[in-house]
Amino acid sequence: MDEPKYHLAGVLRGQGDSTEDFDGPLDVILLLLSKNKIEIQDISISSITEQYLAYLDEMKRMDMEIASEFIAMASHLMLIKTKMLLSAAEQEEAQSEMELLIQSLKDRQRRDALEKVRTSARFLEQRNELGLGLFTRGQEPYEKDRTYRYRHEPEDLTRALAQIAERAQRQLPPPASNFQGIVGKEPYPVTKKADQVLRKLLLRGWSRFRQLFRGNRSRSEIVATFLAVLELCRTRKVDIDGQGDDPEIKLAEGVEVNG
Amino acid sequence: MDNTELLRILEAVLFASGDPVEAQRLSFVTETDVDEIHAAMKQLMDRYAFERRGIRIVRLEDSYQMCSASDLAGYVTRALETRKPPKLSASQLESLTVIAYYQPATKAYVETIRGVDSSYSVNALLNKHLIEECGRLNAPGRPILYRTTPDFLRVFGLESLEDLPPMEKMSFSAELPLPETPGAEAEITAQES
Amino acid sequence: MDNTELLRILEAVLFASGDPVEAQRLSFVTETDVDEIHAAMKQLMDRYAFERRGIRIVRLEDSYQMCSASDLAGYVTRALETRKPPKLSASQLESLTVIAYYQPATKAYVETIRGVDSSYSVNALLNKHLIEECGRLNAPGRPILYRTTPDFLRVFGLESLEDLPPMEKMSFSAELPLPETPGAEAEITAQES
Repeated sequence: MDEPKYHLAGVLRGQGDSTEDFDGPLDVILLLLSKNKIEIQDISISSITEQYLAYLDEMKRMDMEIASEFIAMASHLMLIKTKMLLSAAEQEEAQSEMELLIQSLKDRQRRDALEKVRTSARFLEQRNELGLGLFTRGQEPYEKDRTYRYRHEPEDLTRALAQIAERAQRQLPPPASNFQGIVGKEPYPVTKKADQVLRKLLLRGWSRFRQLFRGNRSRSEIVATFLAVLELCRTRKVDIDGQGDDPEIKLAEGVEVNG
Repeated sequence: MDNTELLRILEAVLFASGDPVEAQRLSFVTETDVDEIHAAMKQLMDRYAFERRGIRIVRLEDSYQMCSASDLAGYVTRALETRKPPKLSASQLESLTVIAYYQPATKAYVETIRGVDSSYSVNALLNKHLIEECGRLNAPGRPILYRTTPDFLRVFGLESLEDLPPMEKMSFSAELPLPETPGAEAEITAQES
Repeated sequence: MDNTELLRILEAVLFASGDPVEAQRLSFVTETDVDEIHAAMKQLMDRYAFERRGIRIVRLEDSYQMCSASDLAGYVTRALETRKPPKLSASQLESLTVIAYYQPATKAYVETIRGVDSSYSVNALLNKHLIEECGRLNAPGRPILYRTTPDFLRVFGLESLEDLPPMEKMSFSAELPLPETPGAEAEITAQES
């Protein structure tokens, strides 16, 4: 005769389409876990089976009536434990039943927490009746106290004087060497740059504004590119579409690049 | 500073502030020990209650706030042409309860316990200043953590989060005494100290 | 309605309102004659005054308003001011220094010495009560003259302006064209005060 196959999920649902009937046994397992400070996730089948059976023994010893679902749960725990020791296929089955058990425990725990929350919510609702009648008021305008309360050293004054003197020294006109590289021969003629920009646009028909500056190696080249875009706008060779600092630059209709 | 003067100052400051004022701040302003501030505030609250004044003072954790007596709410709303704030919906109340008990808590946590999407109710609670952000959880996505505000305590007639009945032992036969009567207040304070 | 209850209601309504409330409105809300309202308010105001409360009630025409006692304004301000006032910035310190050494001095003079616009810093110093106006210079536009205040001495721990550290070796003092000689300025102030 084939060994009877119990699937936990099947049994849980077998009892009148509801897992409620198993609340008792699940509560016992949760209790045992919390006693040993074990997370549901870390549950070990052999130790929980052992503890569960011990718990049932204790109930028996105290002559308490044990409901059938407690017995059913015991046999399931033992079954899972047994399967864990058998072939790979059986182990896999046991594993998935284990996961179902864990899921049931979690659901049970969540339901339990929600129930408690709802009870507490009813308590708060009652208190709310009282609290809602307490009216508060806004802040009364008050005169600002502008007394300066920090302390300074007299030396702060001499330091400030030194600062002023130093700045006065620096007021001389800067030497011409400072301007080298800023004012000089323009290495990037705007017309040439405009041509390059148009060629870039011709490839795809449009470009992001910032993309046009990609590869620019110096400040003066960036300036030239910018001037080129302005010039192309003025002569209606390109259109600007969009706002912000990175609009789309589009080739105006009918524009062709020479050469 | 003599006691009468201290009580006057506390009264003036609480009145002018409108919002809850921390005992620490009252202590700084009056240059008085924090313990003495709490004692003086207790005295003031008792006096208000004993004289059945139209104003009362509530304690919210370590802060104090002045408000109108709740039994006069009807007159106040009529005079100011306002309404009592509406009661919370069942789902807002549920989300608020989860956050109150498990704080700091994420929205995901609220949803785990409630089993339903809670974005709407969490936002509503934020808008009503019953909860506030308090940092982020050190977990993937760094979700926002929420906690209850002093307004929450006031609106639910609680002096402190410790006044929330313990969850497991919750039973409605043993209700918290409402801090409306002076006797009851004394009892609560006695338990706390 | 009995008198005690009426007083409670008036107290609650005035408290919650913040703004002045017309006697007419109080009468409507409490369904009490306006004359009785005025009588009750008088009673409440007297009680507040007699008990030297931190809150007082003022009558404005036919309205009543609750406010904090004016003699406690200092405490209230300290309690409500949450932001730390800013310290002197470098440019404020510079302008203050110029005024301290060359007082009485105009804003234009400060700007000549510092070489930068100083309107903002001079205003900030006025707001902080570290400088004050002291007449006008007898020159086109009659610009305002400024001098340091006793607060300035206190902040820098000086007993008098003679305790200012000497400013010898300041190279710019000789170079800069001074718009007026200090002697002339002093003369003008003396004439005006």
